[in-house]
Amino acid sequence: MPETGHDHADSIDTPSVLSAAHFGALLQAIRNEGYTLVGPTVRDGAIIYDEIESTQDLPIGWTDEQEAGHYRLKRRDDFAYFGYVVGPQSWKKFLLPARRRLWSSVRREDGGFTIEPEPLPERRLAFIGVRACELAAIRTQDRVLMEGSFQDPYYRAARQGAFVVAVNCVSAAPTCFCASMNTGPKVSGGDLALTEVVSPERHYFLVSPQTARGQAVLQRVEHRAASDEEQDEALTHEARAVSQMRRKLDTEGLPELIAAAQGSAHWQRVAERCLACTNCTMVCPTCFCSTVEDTVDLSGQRAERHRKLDSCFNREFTYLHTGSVRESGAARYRQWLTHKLSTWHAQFDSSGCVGCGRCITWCPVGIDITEEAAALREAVDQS
Amino acid sequence: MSSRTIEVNYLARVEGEGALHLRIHGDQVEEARLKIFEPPRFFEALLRGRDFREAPDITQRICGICPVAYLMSACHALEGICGVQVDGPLRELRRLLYCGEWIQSHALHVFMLHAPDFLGYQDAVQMAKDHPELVENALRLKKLGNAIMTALGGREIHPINVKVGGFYKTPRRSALLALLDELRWALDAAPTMAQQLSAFEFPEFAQDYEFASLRHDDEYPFNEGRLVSNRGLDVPVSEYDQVFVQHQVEHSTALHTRVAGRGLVHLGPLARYALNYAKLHPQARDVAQRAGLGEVCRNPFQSIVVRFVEIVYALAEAVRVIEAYREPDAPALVVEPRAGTGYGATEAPRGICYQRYTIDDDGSISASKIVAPTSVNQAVIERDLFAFASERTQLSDEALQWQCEQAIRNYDPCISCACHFLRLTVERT
Amino acid sequence: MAVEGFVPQDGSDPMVPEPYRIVERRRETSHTVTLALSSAGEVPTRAFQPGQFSMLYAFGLGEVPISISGSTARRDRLEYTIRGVGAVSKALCETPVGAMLGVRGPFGTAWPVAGPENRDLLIVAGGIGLAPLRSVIYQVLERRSHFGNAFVLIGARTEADLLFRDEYPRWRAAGLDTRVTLDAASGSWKGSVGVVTSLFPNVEVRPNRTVAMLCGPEVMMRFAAQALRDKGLSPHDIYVSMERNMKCAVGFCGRCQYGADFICRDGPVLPFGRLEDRLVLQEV
Amino acid sequence: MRKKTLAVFKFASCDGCQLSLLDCEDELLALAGAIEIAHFPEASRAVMDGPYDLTLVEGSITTAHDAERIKHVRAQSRTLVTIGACATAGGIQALRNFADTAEYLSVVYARPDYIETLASSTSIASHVTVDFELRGCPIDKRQLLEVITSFLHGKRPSITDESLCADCKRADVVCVMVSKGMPCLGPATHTGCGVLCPRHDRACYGCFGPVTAANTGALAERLFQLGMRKDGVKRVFRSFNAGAPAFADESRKHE
Amino acid sequence: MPSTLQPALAEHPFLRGMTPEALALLTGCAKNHRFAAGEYLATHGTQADRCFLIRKGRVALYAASAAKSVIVNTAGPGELVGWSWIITPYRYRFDARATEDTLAFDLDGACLRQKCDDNPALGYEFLKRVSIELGRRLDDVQLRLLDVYGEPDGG
Repeated sequence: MPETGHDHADSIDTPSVLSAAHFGALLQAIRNEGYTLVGPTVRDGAIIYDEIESTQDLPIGWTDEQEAGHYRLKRRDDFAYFGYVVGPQSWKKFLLPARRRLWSSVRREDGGFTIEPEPLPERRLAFIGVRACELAAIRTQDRVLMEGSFQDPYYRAARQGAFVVAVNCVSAAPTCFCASMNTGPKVSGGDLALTEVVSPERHYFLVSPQTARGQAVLQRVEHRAASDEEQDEALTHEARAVSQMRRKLDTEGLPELIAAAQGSAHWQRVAERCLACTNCTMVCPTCFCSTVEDTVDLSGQRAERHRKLDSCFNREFTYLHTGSVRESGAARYRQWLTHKLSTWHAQFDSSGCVGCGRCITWCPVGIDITEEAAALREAVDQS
Repeated sequence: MSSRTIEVNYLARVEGEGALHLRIHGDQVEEARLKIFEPPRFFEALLRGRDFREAPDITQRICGICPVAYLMSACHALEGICGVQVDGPLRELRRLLYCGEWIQSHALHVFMLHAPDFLGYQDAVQMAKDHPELVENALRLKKLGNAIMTALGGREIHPINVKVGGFYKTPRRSALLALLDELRWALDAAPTMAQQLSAFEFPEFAQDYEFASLRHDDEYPFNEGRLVSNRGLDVPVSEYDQVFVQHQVEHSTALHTRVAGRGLVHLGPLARYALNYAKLHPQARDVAQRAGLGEVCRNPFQSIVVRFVEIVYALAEAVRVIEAYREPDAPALVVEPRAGTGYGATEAPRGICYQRYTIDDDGSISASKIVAPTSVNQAVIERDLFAFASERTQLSDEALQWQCEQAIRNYDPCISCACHFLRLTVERT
Repeated sequence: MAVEGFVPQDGSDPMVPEPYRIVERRRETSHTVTLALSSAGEVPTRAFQPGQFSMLYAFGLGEVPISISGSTARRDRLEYTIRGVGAVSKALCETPVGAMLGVRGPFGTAWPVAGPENRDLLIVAGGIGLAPLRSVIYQVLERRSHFGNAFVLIGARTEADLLFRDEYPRWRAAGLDTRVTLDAASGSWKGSVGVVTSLFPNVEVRPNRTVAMLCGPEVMMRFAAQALRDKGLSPHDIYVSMERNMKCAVGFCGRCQYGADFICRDGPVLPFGRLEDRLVLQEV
Repeated sequence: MRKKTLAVFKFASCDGCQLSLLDCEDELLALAGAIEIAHFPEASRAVMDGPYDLTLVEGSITTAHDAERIKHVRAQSRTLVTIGACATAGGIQALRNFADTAEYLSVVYARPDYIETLASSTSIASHVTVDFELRGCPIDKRQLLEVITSFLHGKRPSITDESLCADCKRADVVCVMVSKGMPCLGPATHTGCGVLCPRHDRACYGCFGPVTAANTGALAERLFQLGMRKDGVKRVFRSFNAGAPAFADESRKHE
Repeated sequence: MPSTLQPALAEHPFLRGMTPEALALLTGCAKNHRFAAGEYLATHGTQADRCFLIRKGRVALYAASAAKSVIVNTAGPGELVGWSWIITPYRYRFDARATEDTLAFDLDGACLRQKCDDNPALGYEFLKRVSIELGRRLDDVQLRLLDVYGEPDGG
């Protein structure tokens, strides 16, 4: 999948080394290109993505402790900039906002009405610190919102305008399973790909430009070619992420397996624990489902349409005039997992899951998609 | 002897529902009763067995108009038991929250509920047709009060951000600074608004009340102070039960109160004003003077002006608190339960809101007592009505009814708190 | 079979309706109205294929998917037969001639009307399901000689719920064997009573040359498709038109997902063979 | 066209929900222009007789008199919308449903014989047909405006029946349950408040009542895991929407 | 006369595929019957002594009350009307009435029962065919119970 609208760098040379001290300069160089920086920052006990000004806004020295249904911000014993894994938010916050006005309408005197589409985003964003799984998620959403017959113009504009600084994971959370989904932990794509190396002796970034514009930005910042030793050290760091990865989702024949498990009693067992609270879908970087709300003012003269993210866990999601199609919690969980791991393949030629583990961490009762998929596999194997 | 019967089923423009019963024989008023039929909600009973930390959330549900009074009195009573004293910026934020409540509650009453009586309108919406600026300013003022409530409490009714020991989350300084422009507008607009109010025609009806309120050494009272009156009362809040005696009357679901060994007691703006005039900010005193108020006002019909003076005080106090505000390190003090009994009294817009709690070692509430200011004022309202109607028995039923309603509204009675349901019956025999 | 509906070529937002004006309004039954709409904007009235639907927007109230029920030959108008069941559809039913509505679409797949010559047609409609099939009937009427046997089997709740009833004689006269059955009838009804499948025993189905098009409540289509399979029809020659909750109509909102299909985009017209496995499951 | 009429009636409650109407400072005058306020004692002396096109009912039924009065109100109302937790679930006063009311009376009143009250506090819908229930203790004024506006224009109100979590995520509020271990009712609670508590570093206490088909059992299990004790779990389901069946039933499991 | 009916009986869809022996047995119980539109074939509650195989026309089954009669089902050419003769207590469950001029085979119930009792193979075969009809009617009733076209105000 090519990065939208920008060619790959002519040659991917030896990676460069950017000292941590110059990271701020890199951010500034990106800003100088007219981008607004958005990246990780600490707020309300988590690392979230928001507008950042400088290195100081990064979660320096923070990391995240994650388990099913559990997340805590923890101090690291160093000053890593990207020493965490992933937080509750993903970049869809910027590409597919949770709530957006689509258009507004005013009644005309002749009884008709005019419809004014909402302007497209003018800001171009630079995403700082995109993980491999997140890059994969963005590409997954591209296929839904940008590469079918219809295109979401807002998504397209935000996406094509974005500059992506990808960062390799050098550690994995216990909830991560990107390796088994083939989406990480090593990034491929973005405009710049970074590996952060922090050790008691040094703190630097190994930088590989992925596109011409990434290359161009790097040229404006002080950097030098990486030594073999530096490259090795980065590789060691990257390998750590792989070796730490504890969870796994066995994708072998999974779409067919889930299809075969549609009648399984297991769905009901999950439903007994599932709160149908929508958290897994809301934190999922690929979930795109939405609803449309039409509003009108008191006078009846002005109307608007909004789109807001929705979830297949809501009963009203499938409401027809005869009632909800998926009334039971079991049916709603089945829909979600089936779409993610099975029917997504038929629709978009990939899994709908990138293995980021957010749905596991942010499920209030810690339901684990990898465990449930394994349980279904077992149920099907036994039947 | 002529005999007449006037009946009003619901007294309008008060919070909650109640009725007035007036029996007139010839030109003699025989009985004046403010009936409170509001169904009882048993807060004192349902608090038993609850954790003390739940009390502020529960007690504020007594009243949607003055929730801050209830949750604040609860917090103070419970902090007293646990030996916690909230000070510094957190205490200041509590004052600011109270400013918000006074502004919104007083603005609601002064302009939306009471002013239409003086100008001869059924309601503020009708009044807005002839006095648009008055109503628009009133709404703006009320919105400002609500904005303060929202900034601190999360929402204007039943705030969620207050707890025993402080707040769940303290506001950013920037969020409070954002309120300053509107506060300054309100202070600028206040003299003109006061002028409009003081130009109303007030019936001659000065009464000799025993005024009671809190009094604090340094400030116009919100959260803390001693119980004082113009007849020499001066005790700590913990002695409330000794000096104010409650008894139940047949026609009311609210309990009546008297000063021990004496008569009735009048709570609220007139009392606070009379007992704390010197503590008002200069802007508020200035407005009071321009409006022709002395340092004591005994005519309850002029309470509308006094209430506005208190709005001005709250506006000025809010500016003071906000300008001085620095974000505290922690949003609340740690409060560990310990067995004991505690007392809290704060100044609701309508007067002293008193609460007493007894909790166990594990923080479970074993007993509580809650006294709403309107229930204390209820007997005073009845006495006012008796006196007021006695001088006006010559009025037509309709005129008498409206004026009696107005006399009740002088107290901004919050019958939801006291209990509720107001119905006016005038029986003339 | 898959046809593309309206796709904005200029990259504009497919969520933005185009202005249309009501040029004709006809009451069909007590709860059903047919509206004819013509473009009131710069773009001419859009073309469609039988089976497609549009999103109709009533100012301020919202939007609902409605099948197109008119003739493809009329390029100046789009007809919609609407049953007032919710706030928006009720409002649409009550909108007068001359008023403006917002229209998005046409969207979705079409009935397989085009195809080999001399095929037999079996059109099975239940309730409001006759609406999207009327566009097929109109095309068949225009080219009657291109088809073999043609049956229109109509099921309705009561006599008063029959749609387009005054057109049946014309359909019959043109060689469409049009039959009707009711769920409930008073003693004066002379026709058939029973669900639409009860008409099947007397319909001669020639399995290898028949294409069936079914539209109605899902359970009706499931029973009817099953009965047609029993009569030897291949599940790939049986087409159904599915209904699901729709908000976007362009595959963005995910609400109408049914198995691996978005009904708005991959449907609403789908071969029964593709859905067979899902139709037996509950709450898909 | 005749303006539609609005009436507001109050039963056992704190007045906060009807105050929400007056708290629509920016819209109040426009509202009064769009709809005839025919019966709203808290705001106006002028009272028109019914029938009313839209009636808002605040408060719960706690007396025999009110149980009759609500029937009369229903008969006078073309559309009846209940506003707030008291009207939709019995309110905080529904705690009496779990206790001995006579004993409650004796705690508060020296002469309980003066007081007439029922042993239970019940929702309006358990007495008469209700056309729409607006949740919250108190209701959210934006939602109230949406209900009134929708009524005026024949629209279905855009008020979704989903958990608080959905709105927390949309608002970028970090989950207090997962990130801080706070025992939160959000996953089982109807959204609509504007995710106030989690925004203020506080766990949701359920003032909007249960979302339809709330899995309260699984949530209770989690609350235990987060360190809540039996009594705490009982109490958290037994507050301002204690009378809502989902919460009432769950609370009974922890008695 | 019966022997002349046998070829026509053999053509009737309900009996199609039956052995000549079985048909010969049935033919002994059968006769042709014409009903004018409006004429009753059977009356609710009366002794179910006949069944009908419709050849032409249409028959409606009515559930009647004093106030109104409702058609619960109709049967056309090729279909069977009446199975009460084979199920105790052999009483008609509905009114059956021709809605148009109808031609049917009229089979004597008592005669059929006797033949079926005497010849279990015939009886089993006949019962299977009646059961298919019963199953179809049950499907029909079940579907209509769902009221699949929905209340227009139901939304």
